[in-house]
Amino acid sequence: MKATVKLFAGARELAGQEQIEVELPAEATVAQLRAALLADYPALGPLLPHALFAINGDYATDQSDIPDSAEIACIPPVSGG
Amino acid sequence: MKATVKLFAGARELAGQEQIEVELPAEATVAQLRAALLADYPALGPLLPHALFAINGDYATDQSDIPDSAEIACIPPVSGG
Amino acid sequence: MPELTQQPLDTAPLLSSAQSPQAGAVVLFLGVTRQQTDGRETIELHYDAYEKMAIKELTALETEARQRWQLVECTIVHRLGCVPLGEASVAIVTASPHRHAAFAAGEWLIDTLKERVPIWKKEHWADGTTEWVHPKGMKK
Amino acid sequence: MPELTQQPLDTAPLLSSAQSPQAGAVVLFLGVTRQQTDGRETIELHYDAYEKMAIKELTALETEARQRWQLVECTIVHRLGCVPLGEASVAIVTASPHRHAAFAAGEWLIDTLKERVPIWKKEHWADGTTEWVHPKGMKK
Repeated sequence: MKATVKLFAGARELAGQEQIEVELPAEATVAQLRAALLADYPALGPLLPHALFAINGDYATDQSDIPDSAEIACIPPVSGG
Repeated sequence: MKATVKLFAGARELAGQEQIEVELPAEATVAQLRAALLADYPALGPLLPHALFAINGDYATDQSDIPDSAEIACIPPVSGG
Repeated sequence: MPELTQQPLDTAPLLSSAQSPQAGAVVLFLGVTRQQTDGRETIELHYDAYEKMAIKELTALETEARQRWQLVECTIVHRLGCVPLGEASVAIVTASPHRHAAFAAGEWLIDTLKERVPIWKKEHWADGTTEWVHPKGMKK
Repeated sequence: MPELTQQPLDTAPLLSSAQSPQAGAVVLFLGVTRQQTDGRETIELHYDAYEKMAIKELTALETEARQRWQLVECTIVHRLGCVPLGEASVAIVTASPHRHAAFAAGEWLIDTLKERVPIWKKEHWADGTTEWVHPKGMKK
């Protein structure tokens, strides 16, 4: 499946885009997503190991499955407040 | 010496006056002041054991001496805030 | 500099003087007249003070807080006279480069004010009675 | 209910809605743009958010704070976009019958917001460079 990943802050700056697309196997996990992003977008390399992912607005773990047409977001370490 | 003692809050209410006078020996301490007030103003009985005294605007202990013409205040337990 | 006032407390100037480029954090505490106390109903509170000494003690509190924590602002304002339900009797503003100091100093200031500063409140209960509040076990 | 806004934060309505006869204590925390950070000089900060999720996480924080402490009010407002020196990026107001809860909840809310809520700041340094802030060691 093709997954669209929203980017924010430093990740958006590194990629030069607000969102990116990546091809994933069916029933992929977040760990597989992270690996695919690292392969396809090496510019994200400095941030990806520290980033979390959110699926449909909730934090996911590396073991979380990615449902079809989920809203996926890459969440680099936050700094609000 | 004759000492004038300012009263506040419940002490003022119990005595019915904003300040009271009491006769003290020369070089009296706060402990002597407390005893003299208890004898001359029995209405203050419920509060005096819990009250502190201030001399010239600073908290005193029972051992503190009372200088001539000091400003003396009876400070019942405080409840600001 | 602390202040005693008969007027309703105005927090806007307190906050704007605390918000400076040196302050990463500003904490404002307001003590508010509460309706229920241990199951009894309050209509309003009246505050009285030994004003000259209260200012002296409040100034000492501000000085001590600035010694204990790194503060760029520290101000206490206490209202005297009648304070109706839901209105503030005391405002304490603290500002610090890092936030923990502003929280810790604010809480220490109100805790210590309640132990040391010669200000008293009189409860006006809903049943028509009044009562000066003199907590037992006052610390020296 | 939390709020994200591009406008300067207005504390007056936050404070007045928190001051009720049920609240003995109101605590307002403001996070302010500081000029000096580790010896470097900031000109201004810019905040960005994953807005939909930020609102969800801020709402969860308010709910969790109300479960942990007895609060009669609990509101978080975060500013986005440019926040100049000395202006507030975040306002958190907590109100409780007794003061310790309002202080503890306020401090927990800002600490936890900084760990969990998808909002980011970009430093605009005095030397003309900019830098998104991504603290290492982020907790899950």
